[in-house]
Amino acid sequence: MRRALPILVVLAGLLAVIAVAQPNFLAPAALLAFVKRAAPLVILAAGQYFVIVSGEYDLSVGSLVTAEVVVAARLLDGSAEATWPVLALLVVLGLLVGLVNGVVTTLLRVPSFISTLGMLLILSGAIFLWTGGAPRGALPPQFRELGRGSLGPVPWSVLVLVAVAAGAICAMRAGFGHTLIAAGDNDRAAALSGVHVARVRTVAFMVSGLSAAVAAILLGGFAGVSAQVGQGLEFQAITAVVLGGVALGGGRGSVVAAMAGAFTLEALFTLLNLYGVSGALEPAVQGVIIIAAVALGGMSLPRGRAAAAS
Amino acid sequence: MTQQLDLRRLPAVGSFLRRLSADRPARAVYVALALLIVVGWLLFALDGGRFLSQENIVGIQQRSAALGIVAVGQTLVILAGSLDLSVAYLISLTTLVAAETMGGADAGVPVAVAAVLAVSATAGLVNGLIVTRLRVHAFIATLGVALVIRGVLDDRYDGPAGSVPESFQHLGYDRVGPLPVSALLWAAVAASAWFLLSRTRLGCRIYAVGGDAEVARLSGVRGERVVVAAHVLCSLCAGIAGLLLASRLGAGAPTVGTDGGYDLESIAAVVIGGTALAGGRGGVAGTVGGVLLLAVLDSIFNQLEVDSFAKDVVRGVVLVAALAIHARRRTA
Amino acid sequence: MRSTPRRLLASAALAVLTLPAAACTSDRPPPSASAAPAGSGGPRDDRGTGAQSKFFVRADYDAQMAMRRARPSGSPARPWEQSIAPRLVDTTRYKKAPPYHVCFSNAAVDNPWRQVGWKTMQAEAALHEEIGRLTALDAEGKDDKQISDIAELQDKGCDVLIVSPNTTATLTPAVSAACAKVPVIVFDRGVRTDCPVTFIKPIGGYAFGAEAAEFLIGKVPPGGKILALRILPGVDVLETRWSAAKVAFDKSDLDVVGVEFTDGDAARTKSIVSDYIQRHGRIDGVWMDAGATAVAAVEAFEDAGLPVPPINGEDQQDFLKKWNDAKLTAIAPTYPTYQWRTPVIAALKILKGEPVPKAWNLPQPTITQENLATYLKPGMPPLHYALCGCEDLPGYPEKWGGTS
Amino acid sequence: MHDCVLKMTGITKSFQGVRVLDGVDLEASAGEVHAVVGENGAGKSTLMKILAGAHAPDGGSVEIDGRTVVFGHPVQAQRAGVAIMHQELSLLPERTVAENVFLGREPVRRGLVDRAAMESATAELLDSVGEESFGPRDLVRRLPVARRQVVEIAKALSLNARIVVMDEPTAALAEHEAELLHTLVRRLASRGIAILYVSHRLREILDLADRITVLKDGSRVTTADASTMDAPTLVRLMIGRELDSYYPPRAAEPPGPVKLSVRGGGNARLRGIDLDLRAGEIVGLAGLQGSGRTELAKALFGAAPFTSGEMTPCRPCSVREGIAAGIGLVTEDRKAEGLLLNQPVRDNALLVTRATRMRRPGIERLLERVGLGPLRPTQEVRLLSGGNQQKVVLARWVAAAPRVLLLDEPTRGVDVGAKAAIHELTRELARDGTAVLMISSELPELIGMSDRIVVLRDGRIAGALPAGSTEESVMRLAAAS
Repeated sequence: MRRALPILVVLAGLLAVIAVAQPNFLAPAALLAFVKRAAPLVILAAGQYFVIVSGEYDLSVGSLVTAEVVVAARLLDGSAEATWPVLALLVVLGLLVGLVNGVVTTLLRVPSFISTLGMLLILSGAIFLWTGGAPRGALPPQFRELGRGSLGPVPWSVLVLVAVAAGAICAMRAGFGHTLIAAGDNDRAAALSGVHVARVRTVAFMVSGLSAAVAAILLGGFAGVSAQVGQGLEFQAITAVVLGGVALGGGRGSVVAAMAGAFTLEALFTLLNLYGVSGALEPAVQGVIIIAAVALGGMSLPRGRAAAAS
Repeated sequence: MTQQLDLRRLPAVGSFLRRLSADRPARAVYVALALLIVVGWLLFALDGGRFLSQENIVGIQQRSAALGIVAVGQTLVILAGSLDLSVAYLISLTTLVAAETMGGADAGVPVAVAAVLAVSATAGLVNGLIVTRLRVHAFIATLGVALVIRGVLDDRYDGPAGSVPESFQHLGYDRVGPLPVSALLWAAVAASAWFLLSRTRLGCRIYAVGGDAEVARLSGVRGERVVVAAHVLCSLCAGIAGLLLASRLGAGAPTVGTDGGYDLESIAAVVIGGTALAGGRGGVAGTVGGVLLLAVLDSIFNQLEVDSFAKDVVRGVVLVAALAIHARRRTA
Repeated sequence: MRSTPRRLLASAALAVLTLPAAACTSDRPPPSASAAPAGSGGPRDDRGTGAQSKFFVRADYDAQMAMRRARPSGSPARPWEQSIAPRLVDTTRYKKAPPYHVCFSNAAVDNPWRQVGWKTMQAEAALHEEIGRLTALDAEGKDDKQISDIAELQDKGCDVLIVSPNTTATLTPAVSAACAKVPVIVFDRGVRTDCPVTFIKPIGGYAFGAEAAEFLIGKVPPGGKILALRILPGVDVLETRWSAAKVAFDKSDLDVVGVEFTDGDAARTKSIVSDYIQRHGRIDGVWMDAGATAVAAVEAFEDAGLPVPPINGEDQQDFLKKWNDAKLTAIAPTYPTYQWRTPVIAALKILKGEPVPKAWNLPQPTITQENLATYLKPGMPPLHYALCGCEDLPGYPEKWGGTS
Repeated sequence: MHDCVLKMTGITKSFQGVRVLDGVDLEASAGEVHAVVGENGAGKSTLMKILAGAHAPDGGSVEIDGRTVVFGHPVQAQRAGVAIMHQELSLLPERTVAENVFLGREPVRRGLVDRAAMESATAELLDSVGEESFGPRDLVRRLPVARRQVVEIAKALSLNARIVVMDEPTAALAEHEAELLHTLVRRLASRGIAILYVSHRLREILDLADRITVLKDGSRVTTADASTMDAPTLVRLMIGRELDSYYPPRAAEPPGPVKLSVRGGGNARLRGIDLDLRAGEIVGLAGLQGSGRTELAKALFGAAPFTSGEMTPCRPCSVREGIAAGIGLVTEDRKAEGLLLNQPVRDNALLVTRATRMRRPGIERLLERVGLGPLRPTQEVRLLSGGNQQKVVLARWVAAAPRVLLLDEPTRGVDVGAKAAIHELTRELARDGTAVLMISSELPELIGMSDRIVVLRDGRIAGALPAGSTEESVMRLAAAS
């Protein structure tokens, strides 16, 4: 929690500024709507965190999200019966993609930047090769309930997010989380202490794949089938994680901070939109803020360490 | 006596080639390229085309020139242990700067070239300073700069703008025999970079800083300056690619860089060419091979009219396979 | 330990940085692409539609407005062969004996519209025995690659070259060069040269935008709040749609409360619409420059528990189905995919020496409540375009991803 | 010998309040091989680093050719004619020999690097040291370690160095490779270069050096002509004290059952290792640097396993199998192979038990046990002192309650208090039935702690000595050739 403090302060500040511009923003309904909207990115950031803290990257999540949505639509084709099996299949697909990423990275020793970039290309190509270029079929209402519906006043996606967050925090507190961070901090030392470095990294990629599957289920549910659904999500997720103070290169930062980073990014989008910095200048402001945040975060590190990280 | 020593130690034959590929990893990519050309030749023959026809050879060169120039720049930053994700947006920006400054007039060309080089050098300087002075990881630093450039583009342009005079379009369309001017430009950029890396102090220091920043420091190399210089040179290459594209397109286009995927594709070409993503190992020869490999692959795809989605799958597999092979060769 | 206060300092600095960034940009004049300020306190001009697009060309606008009312020549059953006010040009100099080698430089197949169109064109080409070979190169959305592709195709022994340009301005030199060697047919987007033998397009973007805007003006009571959703700025075919709508809205009593870019992303569209509903209480009409995310916009109202106001979409099946199921007050102007059949037909005409229109303007039907049932095609994929004109082609519906 | 090139006077240096050098004098003449010897921690490396400009002295002065110099950066020392060959070689493996030799000072002609000049100069340098097995254009990566040292020497020569510092140059070399290096050193000296030669190999020092300076506990004991010295004298001067009495008492009972046993174990660096480790016994492993001590520990642990021979409880062990079988290893290089510097004490201490899903002890009690009781478990390890860092690493293995514990230089870079605590803990573990193998370069420590000493030389076991053997006897076994 202590490590997440700076980003939580920033997040609180942003939410306060939004509330100034739009007083009803802090009403429960509006706040829930905000959380619902942020949920997929927060979940992706949580998954990406596992990979980054172990010292790797996962660039394939965006195209994995698209692939998952398109697969679901084609398999379900608007009929409800197969909803649960298909949900299970999506989860398996996410895990499988993560497994391949992990094995290629750890056993074939391909840098993860490249292995997951290759996976990005392969997934986006293969999925449309299979569907003949554009998404086919449709997602039935039952499938979409998770992303669209709500339990009483609370959207399902918020509940899913809470479950994912709880799961991620538990995993990081459990032995797995500690060995993962150990592998990211000093893989040599970790290996000599009995950490199965290749295995925990592979599991981290699988967690990331799983998070992409969950995000895809929510995004597909929220807005239906689309070929663009996952576009650019990998960079957003990495940005969110880094914004949360998690160091690229591994071994530093908490999953709570990573998720707070994702909320912050989403709040930033909302704020920019609210103040009319829509479209055009939004990326520029975003770019400056990300660089500034990481630069400021780096200032509190000792010189040597930060230099090594660059 | 020195001459004798050299002769004794290195067979005279092949010494030039050996020096050209001071980066030995480049050999693998040329073997792959040769194999691919044979495969291409066979596939073309089966499909009723001629792989080694002048048109096809020109096509391969035309298609690879812009990517090739960017990839040469990317090689420099990667060798120095950094990375540049901002090249795609920078290319878009420079096509616009070029076309708008020229405004269709011949007189504008020198000014435009100067303006493009100034803009791109500035972008590189900013990248380099953020990476070295603010100590922001290159991935985030250049991604951030990319977003800033994108904001400028989105804010100022909503479509192709400016125009390039006829005279400047010679750059993009003319050719000397089977050699397009654009490919000659690429060759010149690659040769300069090769020259820089092998024959200048900066080149030696780029390898040193990327290979082991601490060793470089102990030898009196100022690592930060080297990284900044590499970023400036990389951005200049992006600027040159922007000029080339402007001459090809006849105008500036705000999406030409991102549509071309020059950021990730240039990195892919560099690493396929055997340059280590971590820096310090590899070189321009490998990158040229990597770009040609991708271009020949494209040419085969074109002949066979392969679905663009299948192309992506093949490219992804080639990328990962190439890196896995390089990793194996390293440890073997 | 020492790091904690510094981190706090850093966060505070970041927060400080964020505020002015937001504050100092809030009073900027809206960007040229006419994105109106969304904040209720922000400045705005009287209509909220911003400045007119620099893509707006009065003469073209007037011509398209006229064409909307014109009667196309030819059989209404085969709209892809119809043309509006054709001015025929002689093509006898291109006359050749079959078999023909038809070449096609395609900008991309990266969206469902182009997918449907490309399949339609392939099926059309397969209909004709005279066509010995169809060589197509996909530029993958890259101008530079398309330029190379066009150059490469000229040397493949093509008898005719069909080009669907990726962008207008930038492909002009390449097309001009090709004109010198082979008869060229351009469709969808144009080029800035009249060297192609024929330029095929539906009436165009102004007609699309005006059709939808006029529908909303008719259905939404005066003073009603309109939200305009656009995909992205800078694309000529989309800019014209909005600029025509702007002309119509500016003359009306409607209040355009926002013009937003969706990037064609359904989730973003839904979020934007939800934001506007929350901010303005209600939205009385939605104008869209493309139908891809229309369903997402509709769902935003449904999820907010509000009735769906008058809206326009396009001829994609998911929207038509939603329209039918939810009994929407809607309209769907189209940019018909059947135009992909026409270049092949034109190519054959040219190679046979038959005259073709210099500017081949195809009719551009609008789907309304009255004819909705004819275009609703259960069994076709959600992103299939109803006006593919492909129902009579071999392989339908399976080839287009549908089931019979 | 009268041409005094280097004169260091009254050099003083402290690190975090610990005085490492205390008024040390050192001088060297042109053409002289001047050996600097001393136990680990005597201050040799620090003295050399001050000379090379890597550290600034707190007091004293350095004169080169009669002029006082102050170095702020290693490059300044280089310019002044001081070249240092580090223990860890500072070469770029992916670059050619010539590029490495001239790194940072590439010869330039008309603005361009003059490769021909660079390569011919390198070729000449290599020639002048009689090196024929490789040329200036070979990649350093392709050279064996011994040859890489030649590159370092060539680099020193290219600097026109007046003074060359060699810090344990033969540590990683086999005997015949060391011979070659000696030839080279003599050749350099004959050119009028002053060579400061730091080594633990007494025989080589006596063979090679003209003068010998002995350091002990940060002070100079003596400087004398090598001809007046012999090995026993040298050892006595270096150690120069009675065996300290503060080592914990040895086990009263005879050792228990064999917990780990190797017969004929061998791999790339080791041959014919026969070794038994018994419950309750501390076995000291002695040997010069490069004799294969660390390699033996890693082979037993499974990090670089034996490729031949028999070993129980498992062969070849993987690390995880080794840990599961109750083997633990405290590595020599704490920072590179031991600690997770950015993680808190707790995560470091519990790493092994977490990684292998063993039952975890309470962190408070664990820290108490290794003498870190007052430490907060949430404190980041990189902020701790060397002694406490080492205790954290020990805690990691104590938590796993190993049957066999391998300690590789457990007290290197650790202050006196922590050292005693680590000794106490080690003995305690043995008393509780752990079989301990302890590697140390500090002979008094090794002798004080061990129930039995095994001496390693050139990858083989040279012999075993009983508890209470003299340092001379250990040295004789370790250094004999």
